[in-house]
Amino acid sequence: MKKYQQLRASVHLPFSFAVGATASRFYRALRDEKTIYGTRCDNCQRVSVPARSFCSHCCKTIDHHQTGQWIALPEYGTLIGWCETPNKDGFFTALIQLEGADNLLLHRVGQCDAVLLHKGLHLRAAWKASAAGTITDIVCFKPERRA
Amino acid sequence: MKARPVAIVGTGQTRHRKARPDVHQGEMVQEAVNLALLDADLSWDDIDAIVLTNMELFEGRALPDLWCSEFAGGLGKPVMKVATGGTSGTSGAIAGLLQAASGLFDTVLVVGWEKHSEGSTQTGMSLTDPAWDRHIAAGAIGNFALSISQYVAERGVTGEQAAMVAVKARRNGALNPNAHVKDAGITVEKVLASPMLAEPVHLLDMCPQSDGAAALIVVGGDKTRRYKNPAWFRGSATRHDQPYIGDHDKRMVMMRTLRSAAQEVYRKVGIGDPFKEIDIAEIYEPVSYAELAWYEALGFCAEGDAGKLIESGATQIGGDLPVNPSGGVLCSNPVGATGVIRVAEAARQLHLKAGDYQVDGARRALVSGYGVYTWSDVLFFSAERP
Amino acid sequence: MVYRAVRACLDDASLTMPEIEAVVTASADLWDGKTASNIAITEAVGAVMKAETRISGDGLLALMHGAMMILSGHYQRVLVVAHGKCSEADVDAVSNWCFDPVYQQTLGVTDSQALSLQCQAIKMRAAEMTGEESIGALVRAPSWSDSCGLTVRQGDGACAVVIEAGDDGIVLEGFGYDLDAHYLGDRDLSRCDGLARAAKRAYEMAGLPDSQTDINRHYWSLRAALQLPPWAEAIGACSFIEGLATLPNERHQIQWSGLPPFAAGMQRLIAGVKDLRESPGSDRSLIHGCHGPAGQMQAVCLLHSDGGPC
Amino acid sequence: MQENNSEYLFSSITMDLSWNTDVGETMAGFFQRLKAERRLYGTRCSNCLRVYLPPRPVCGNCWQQMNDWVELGEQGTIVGKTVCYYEILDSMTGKPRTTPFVLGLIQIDGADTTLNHFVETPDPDHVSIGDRVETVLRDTLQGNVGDIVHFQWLGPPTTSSQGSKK
Repeated sequence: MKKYQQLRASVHLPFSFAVGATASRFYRALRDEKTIYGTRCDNCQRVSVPARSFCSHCCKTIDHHQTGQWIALPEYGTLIGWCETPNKDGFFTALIQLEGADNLLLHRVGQCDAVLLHKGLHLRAAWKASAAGTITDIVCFKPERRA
Repeated sequence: MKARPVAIVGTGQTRHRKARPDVHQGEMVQEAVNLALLDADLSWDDIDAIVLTNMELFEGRALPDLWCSEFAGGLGKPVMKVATGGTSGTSGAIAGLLQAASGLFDTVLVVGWEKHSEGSTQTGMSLTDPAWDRHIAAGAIGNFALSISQYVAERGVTGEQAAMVAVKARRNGALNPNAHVKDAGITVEKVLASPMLAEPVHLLDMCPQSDGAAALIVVGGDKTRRYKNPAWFRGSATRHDQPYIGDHDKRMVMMRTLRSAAQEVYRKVGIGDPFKEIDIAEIYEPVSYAELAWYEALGFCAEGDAGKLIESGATQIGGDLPVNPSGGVLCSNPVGATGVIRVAEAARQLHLKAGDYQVDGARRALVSGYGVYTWSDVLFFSAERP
Repeated sequence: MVYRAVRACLDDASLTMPEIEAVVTASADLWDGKTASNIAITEAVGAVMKAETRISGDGLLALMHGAMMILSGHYQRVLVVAHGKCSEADVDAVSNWCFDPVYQQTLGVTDSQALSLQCQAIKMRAAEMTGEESIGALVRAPSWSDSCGLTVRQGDGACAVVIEAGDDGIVLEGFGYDLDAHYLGDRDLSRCDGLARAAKRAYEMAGLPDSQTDINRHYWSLRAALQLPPWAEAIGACSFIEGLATLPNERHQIQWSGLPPFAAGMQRLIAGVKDLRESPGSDRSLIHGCHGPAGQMQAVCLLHSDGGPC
Repeated sequence: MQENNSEYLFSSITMDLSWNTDVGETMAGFFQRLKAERRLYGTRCSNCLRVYLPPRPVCGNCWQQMNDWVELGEQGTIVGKTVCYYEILDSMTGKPRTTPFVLGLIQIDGADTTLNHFVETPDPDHVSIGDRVETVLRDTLQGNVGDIVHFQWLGPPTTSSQGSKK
């Protein structure tokens, strides 16, 4: 095969994305209270997790000041879907049903044997010791025995 | 095939600022869309299709429409993203206008945004041809200055004349609540005393980098009836050109893309003397000197007379042909939204909703878009139904 | 690469570049590693001193925009060009930048992970509906592995098409596109509501009933064969269970050997046009394109040939 | 839960991506010739006869493939110039360039297009449009664009330095 000249071009660009007032409040609660909040849309009553500023089904703003629309969700749930191959860090990207939420939380499962993973598996959040206000303040969700 | 008449009936803009830490990109988009819907007295359900526009690498996103469309009400709707560099906003507006004119959609939303504060635009800009340009990248300012040196040598415009453009822009911007940079007390001396960036361009000759979003609502068919002062779309033209800066003979002097696009639009809408027949222009001037060069390319004055035109005051609010009464790009520049803002400001003038910078008797408005690769868009709107 | 595709296209249409009024291109900056990726191809697509606009997304979207430009009455003949070069970029790493930086991106999610979640959701739905645990017992194509379904390779390529106003030959009689939810947990990945809406718009525009009786062939751009049963269900071609048992077949064609990102839909369109040209009588095909994680953006085109010369 | 508007959070992510870009046959041809002969080459359009530097496969004005290589001169003329005072990272070293530095639009003898590049001079204020410059290549050529280090300012044109401008 003919060899063609290639150039290696790289970018190393730092970005700092504003997460906005609603997600800021969500992450502060994650960091300071170890609580996962969802938000409820006034119109369709759907509870979405993580918290949203906007219900895209109803095209309705969810005011982040209105505490009534903020729903504290349990830190446990059940496994609905997962990637069969683990990430570089050994976790499996997963979709998790938290009780009281109408959608699934995208996070990761881990700290367990891959063969254990099955639909409906009970999971609980494993928290990072020093929280920083990001989604990875929850290291992962790990299987737990539940009555 | 005869074109179906379409008009812009609503516009919305965020307050353009240096940084907006209180909203993420999608929420900023939503702010502008909400204002546009309010302006057009429409609800989210009325929108049939959406065109988004911004620059992916400035934003640090890949296909940002996938995320941000939802905040424009795009879930379950036809959504496309247009991105053509600096002309993104005007190209997006043209795309939305043509989509409405196709008759497939009655109401099209166009929204552009940019959050410069989140990344590094100068570095993002230098991600050009890795085999050639990237090693010699000196940012946009250096390249502008090179072209300006040719323009100055050819036409003999002075630093004072360029500074007058900057003064006009910042004073107009002071009247516009959405403008990012505003300075009612600015003087030619202050512009000339600001730090030299790249000869002959001073800091105050340049546009800022802003966070902001802007939205337009385009309607066609029966939907236009309920509006009192729609901004009717009369025609547009687009020209792209060869990619390397050195491909163009004296590119700012010649500006063949803008010249040719303007001529096509003037021919389409039957304009013989642009200076007399246009009431207001919102043009894309990234640097003060560019506005002077664009005057010539757009036929607002004879070649070589741009300096005299700015000195005459004719392009100020209250003059014969006010150019950028909103303050223009020199006051607000969220790149992906900048072209949308030009169109929105022209439409607001025809809607008679421009507030403190309303131009009396504005009935015919010209818009131009510009990309660093000398790409040009020209659009024309009028208060008369075509 | 792009120049060659455009040259071949114009030769095929017996046109010269000055006869082209406007160009629409489709590409994505991060996949090309460039700011405004259409800059690099301005000369190749013949857009110097001409109207060009770029849609960032699958080429089928660019085609539809070109069609709307013509329908608007402002242009008569438009060249549409799509390109993608997978070999140059780490496409999976790039795809992480598609996910919102607020909640999803920091988890390191990529396109292939979204695909894997989607295939698993489809398998689980199949298992629930039939009571069969193993997907192998359910599906028709023996090549579908038990893990993820056979995945389609991504490659390099450029495609070009000229469209113009007219009623003769091969007519683009309907099209539709639609965007689904971005957050992966907001979507039922085992279905494709976006595709259903896109197809509905295309049928309406073509004046066809929602039924599939008139469509002879479907050209799919999929990342994994497992996407076919729910997606065929979404366009109304068959039920999910039927799809599992009968697809792919002669009427539903998958391109296995490699699809360039963003040129995939156009590649399928060109395959469809070629087949229509060779078919003797009246014939109708459906072309599918998509982009985004797990097919977030969906596009459908309907082509009709009256059997006459093209 | 307390609301504190002043505390907005950010998601800090660094884009670390790489691409293997195929430079294409034309650019590869340019670099090979540069390395072998220490000379710049352009491509010429057989239709409009315009000579392009950097070379490329297609003449955009004529939409025509270019196959003719043209040997270019070692000197050129400044047709546009600026003195830059703002700080920018040198992409070769990763360090800020010392300011002020001179940028020029340079028309190499024999080429119709111009290059934007750094002009090396003892006195930035004395560089004018029309002045002559000479190409400075790095000692050991590597076959990429970094081989062209900068252009050395020679001063106003004299009859002898006018070169082989056609």
